[in-house]
Amino acid sequence: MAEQNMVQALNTALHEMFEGDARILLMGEDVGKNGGVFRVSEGLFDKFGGQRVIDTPLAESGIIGTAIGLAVGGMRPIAEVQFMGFLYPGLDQLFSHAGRLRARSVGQVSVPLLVRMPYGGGIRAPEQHADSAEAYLTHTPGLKVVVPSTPYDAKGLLYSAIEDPDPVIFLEPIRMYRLGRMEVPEGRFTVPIGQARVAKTGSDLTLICWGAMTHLAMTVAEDFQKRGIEIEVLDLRTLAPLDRQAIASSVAKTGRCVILHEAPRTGGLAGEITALIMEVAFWYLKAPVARVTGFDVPYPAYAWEDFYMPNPERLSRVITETLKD
Amino acid sequence: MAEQNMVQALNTALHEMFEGDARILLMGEDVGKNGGVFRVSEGLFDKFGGQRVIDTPLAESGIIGTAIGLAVGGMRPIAEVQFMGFLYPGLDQLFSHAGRLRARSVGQVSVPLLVRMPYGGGIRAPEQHADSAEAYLTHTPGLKVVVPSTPYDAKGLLYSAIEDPDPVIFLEPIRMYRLGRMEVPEGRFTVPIGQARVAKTGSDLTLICWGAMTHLAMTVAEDFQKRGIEIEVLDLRTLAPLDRQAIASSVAKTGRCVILHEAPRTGGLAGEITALIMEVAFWYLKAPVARVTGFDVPYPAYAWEDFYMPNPERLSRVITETLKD
Amino acid sequence: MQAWPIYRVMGDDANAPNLVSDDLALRIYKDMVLLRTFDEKALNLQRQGRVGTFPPSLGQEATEIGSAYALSKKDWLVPSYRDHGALYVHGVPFENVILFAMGRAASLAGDVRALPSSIPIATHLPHAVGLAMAMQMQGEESVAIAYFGDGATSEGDFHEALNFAGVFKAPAIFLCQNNGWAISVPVSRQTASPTLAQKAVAYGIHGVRVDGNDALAVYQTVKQARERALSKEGPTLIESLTYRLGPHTTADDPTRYRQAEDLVPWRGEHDPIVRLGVYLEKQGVLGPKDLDGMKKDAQEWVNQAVEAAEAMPKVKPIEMFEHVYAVMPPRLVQQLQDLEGGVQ
Amino acid sequence: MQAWPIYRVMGDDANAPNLVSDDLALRIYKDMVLLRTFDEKALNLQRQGRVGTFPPSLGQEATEIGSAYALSKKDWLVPSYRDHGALYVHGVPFENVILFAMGRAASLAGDVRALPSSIPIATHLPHAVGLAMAMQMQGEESVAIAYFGDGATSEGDFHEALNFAGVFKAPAIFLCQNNGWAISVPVSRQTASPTLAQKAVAYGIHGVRVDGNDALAVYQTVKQARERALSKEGPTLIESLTYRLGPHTTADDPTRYRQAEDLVPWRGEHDPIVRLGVYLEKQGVLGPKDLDGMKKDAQEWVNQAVEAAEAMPKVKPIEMFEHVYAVMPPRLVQQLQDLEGGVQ
Ligand SMILES: Cc1ncc(C[n+]2csc(CCOP(=O)(O)OP(=O)(O)O)c2C)c(N)n1
Ligand SMILES: Cc1ncc(C[n+]2csc(CCOP(=O)(O)OP(=O)(O)O)c2C)c(N)n1
Ligand SMILES: [Mg+2]
Ligand SMILES: [Mg+2]
Repeated sequence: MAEQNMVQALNTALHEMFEGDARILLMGEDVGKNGGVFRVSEGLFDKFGGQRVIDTPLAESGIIGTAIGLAVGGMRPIAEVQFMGFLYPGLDQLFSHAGRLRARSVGQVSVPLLVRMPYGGGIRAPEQHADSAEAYLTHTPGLKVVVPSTPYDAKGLLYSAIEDPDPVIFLEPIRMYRLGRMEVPEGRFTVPIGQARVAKTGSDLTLICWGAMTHLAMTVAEDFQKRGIEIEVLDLRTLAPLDRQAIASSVAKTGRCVILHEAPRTGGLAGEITALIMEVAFWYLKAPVARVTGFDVPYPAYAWEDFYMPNPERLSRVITETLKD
Repeated sequence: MAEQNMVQALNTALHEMFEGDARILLMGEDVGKNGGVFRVSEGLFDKFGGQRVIDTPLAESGIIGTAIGLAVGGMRPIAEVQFMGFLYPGLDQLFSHAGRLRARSVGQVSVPLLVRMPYGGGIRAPEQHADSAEAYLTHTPGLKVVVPSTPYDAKGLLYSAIEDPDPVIFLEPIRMYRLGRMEVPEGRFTVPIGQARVAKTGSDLTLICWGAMTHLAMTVAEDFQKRGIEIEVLDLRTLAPLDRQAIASSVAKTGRCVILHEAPRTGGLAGEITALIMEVAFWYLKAPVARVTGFDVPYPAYAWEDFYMPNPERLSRVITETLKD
Repeated sequence: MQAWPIYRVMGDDANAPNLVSDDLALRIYKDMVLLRTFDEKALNLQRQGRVGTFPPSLGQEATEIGSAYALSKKDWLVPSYRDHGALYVHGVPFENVILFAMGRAASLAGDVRALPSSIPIATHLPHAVGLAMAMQMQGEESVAIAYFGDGATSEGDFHEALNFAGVFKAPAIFLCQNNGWAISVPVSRQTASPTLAQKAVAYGIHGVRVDGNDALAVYQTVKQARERALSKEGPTLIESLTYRLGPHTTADDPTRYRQAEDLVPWRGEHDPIVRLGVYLEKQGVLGPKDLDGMKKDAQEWVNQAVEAAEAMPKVKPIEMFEHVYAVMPPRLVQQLQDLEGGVQ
Repeated sequence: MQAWPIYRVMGDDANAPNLVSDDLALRIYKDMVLLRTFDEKALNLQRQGRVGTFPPSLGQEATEIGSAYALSKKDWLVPSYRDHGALYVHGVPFENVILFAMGRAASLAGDVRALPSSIPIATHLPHAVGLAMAMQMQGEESVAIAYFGDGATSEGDFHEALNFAGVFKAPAIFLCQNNGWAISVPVSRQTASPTLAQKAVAYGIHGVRVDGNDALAVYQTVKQARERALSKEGPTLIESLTYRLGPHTTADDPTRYRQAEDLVPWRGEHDPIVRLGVYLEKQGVLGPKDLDGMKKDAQEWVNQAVEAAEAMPKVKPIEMFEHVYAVMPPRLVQQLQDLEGGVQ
């Protein structure tokens, strides 16, 4: 078993999948010869050719819309959007079609579509290259949304996603692409869609996170650990459908909860999770559920990035307050 | 003072505004000769001509994008989107540009843009004509979002919106267009953006709603009234920015809260409001905040509409449960 | 500038029979009559409150039926909301169309290779490109055809789809029904280009104009486009020149934006059913009373479809939940309970 | 098919001086040298970690500078991320461009009529249409010009913008810099249409091709498009044929997808600075040593801009909040406090 970072784990998974299923193809901007701007598709073009690793014209609605047609027509397309901030011109295809075709056809049409994209901040990218727009997707019926935070989960979730009969949006935290390596098994294995992961057990407070924020959550949780405070870190891994059970049982146990995300606060997924906790664990709460998030501003130019992104200091402060009550 | 329904109030407001400010123009699909598919712009074309009441080609991104340019260039464009479900091809213009241009230009560029559209269900419209997609917008920094539920508020908010220096999305609940008339003053008056309205005072439970749901909320609240239960109905009117103060003080008073919306439950605005209540009124809560909403399914074909839409029975049941604890 | 002539068959009596057999022409004619009958019935039902908003294809029967006859059942049909005529020919029962208008089912195409009718304009065109590519990749002798209107040519998805189709030489047909109007907006206001067919130039693909009220010309044009596509010559954009005789939908009042006299020629000698009827009479295969018989048959058939649709059992809440995902996730199970009055 | 010839000025020595005065040509040349110097400096700074990701316009100086010289200061410039050259000529100080690359400010155009550089491809084209219409409505003698690349022509917004411009006869100029590449994708893969200029046919608007490495031809073409626009003849799509000499941005490694030898002619006799230099020498207005002097001046100037930018005070949290809305709403005031360590 090899130690891999997330890019390597994804790349290996793609190579294996392409070997195993001739219906699978990858399409997007610069995914072919260039291997993708983050090199996730490195080597695929040389090995499987331009019929299966397709450099498309520069048009997100065209990419996703064509992929929908390919999926309905019997292929297993993986559509890559170059950055999440450039998904917006293609959102209509997800909102109006990918998420609705099964329901509108009374179950007759399946759209086994996988849409991959890098998302989130933290690498001093140019403007509009660091959006964390998952809440637009998790509010959309008919879609599934997954976010790995480790190389292992990245590979396992990618296998689940490609095998899923419904459209899955696969968000890849840019900050985690090359941050940290771990052992990732060769060959097929799956991480089920819809199951959160307890990244660290604890009994004093539940810290809910996903993507690159899991890294921050673990750092801060270990810090509190040193001071004898046991924080349970719940890495959601799937944002739609949420793992209601995992959230309920952790918060019922700890009675305290902080939710952490990069996206702007208002309307971010923390709100939904808070409402869910209201429904399933209100009577266990010893303190209000709190959130640490990006701010309600457009993701700023990178000189302000450190101000925008949740950091250990902000997170620790809110955890400390939540522990007080 | 005349009794008007919402269409008439909006139409009168537009006529008055066009008289008063030569920079104002209306653009969209079928807004000219046809007067808009709901007749909101009736008579404007004949009176002010095709230079100010502009039938555009059928392209939502083009409509909003062109309107952004017009706004920056010194005009006061009102862009109409024919139904909210057809906003999606134009969302990118709101997400990437309308909401960001001021911030990206360090305050040098203003986008005084008003985007109007009918939204929501309840009139047996064809598929995809009844979406209630406000949560996509309220999560987007830089936008303001308003929703009148009465003819008076419709006119007053439209005046505020057209005078606002920032992009305002103006959602018109289709179901309310011709449901109910009331006295609406002639001439300019404003309903401030950012202020909720207490549609009915009460001390037992706060019922938060907007748009056509206000109508349902009032019916049910009056019903409870007869049984001696005082429900406070808070019609938000502005969804972004939320009236934090009004929500906080009502929930602090009643200790119980139900949130009502048409949009799908998961990721709908009720989640955000719940999180806000956590922040501002947790210690006052006598029961978990509950929500009555549309379901996590694509808005169905109209034979199922009555199942989808919140109804008095569902709402009453949840209110009763919330009052129990 | 390139010229963009309008292709016609029926103007040229000598030519037509060589292209389309009398038998086929007669079948096309019958289905055109059936479609007209169906639309008129649906308009009536709508007035009676028995169906919801309905978009008739009155005046567009030649394009609807003629085009669909040129397809193989293995082709993918990617329709817009006004294309129940083409869907019917492709195999979708009229009963399902009635159900659709009753707000009963988004689309019940059954085994027929057809997508649910797209409501958002032009957004289905990329699906046709993907389907066409999928057919080619799997070595099938099939094409994909998208139906859409003149208004649809303004949407970004029209552009992206045709450009993709050009780059990938997808075996796709883009059938634009230029019926003169996008609700109240005339095509002259939709674009400054004098024809819609010339938009093909932007994508380096084949573009043609056809008389859309000449069923045989439409049939022939789609057939040729299909052959081009299958012989790897790439996609075709067809501008089919027709006219919307009725309202946009039953919710529309066309007197607000067009004159009654505009319709006169289209209801008369330009009417696609009149034109094909005259031709078939000249060919000697249609007698003066045949049309009456056809109309009667059509009416009966349509009535049966309506009865069948109205006899369907009542809709049930679960139907709203069970096809959102292949497997109903726990939260939808719970929401169904919630709706049915169980715990929330 | 219509022919789409490439317009050139400098190939035809007899013609050029009549079109562009030596004085103007010399000023254009100087600014091209300055732009090249700036880009090389910025690439260096990026390697040293002093600026972030940077998109150089190496090789595109003739189009950047030549086009902007044809504008009036009253025109609206709607740029993409690679257009600091044109922005500079239009009045934006280089210092601001450096700040941009330092992640310091999205756009500081000051009083200059320019929008912030659009990062999402092609999505700024409709803004140019709206600005052009606004100018016309207000009776200003101004046009709006959008800058974008070959890749941008594939996006739906390109289509919608050009179609709107055609229908409304907006005084807009669409300047497409066909530099051969959209990151790694060659233009031949971007569209099946042999030229980009012919896409104008789809909108019934004027389309032209120009040698984008011939600064005088670019100047002349934009000037004519501007005159057309102002005399209400409608918008123009200009395809300016140039070549991206450098990487897409400093984050890109072009050796993955193109051969070093592809660049040879473009770095040599096709280089826009070389070409205008040869011309000016022939005209007798540029001596053999003048270029060295210009380069030295340019370097000094650029260094000063960099120093000024680096001497700016540190960024402050409030700057992230204060320009989201005209008036900072309570929740942003509160979030600022939260960031600064106050209560949440
Ligand atoms: C994206 C989108 N925008 C707007 C609408 C509303 N709408 C429905 S039909 C129509 C006009 C369509 O005209 P055309 O494409 O010519 O087709 P036709 O109705 O004439 O067959 C409009 C504007 C829609 N359905 N989808
Ligand atoms: C909507 C959108 N999709 C994708 C990208 C990522 N991206 C940035 S530049 C680029 C290529 C642009 O090529 P072209 O339009 O030819 O301009 P050039 O860079 O050559 O000047 C891509 C795909 C983006 N910025 N915006
Ligand atoms: Mg039409
Ligand atoms: Mg390029």
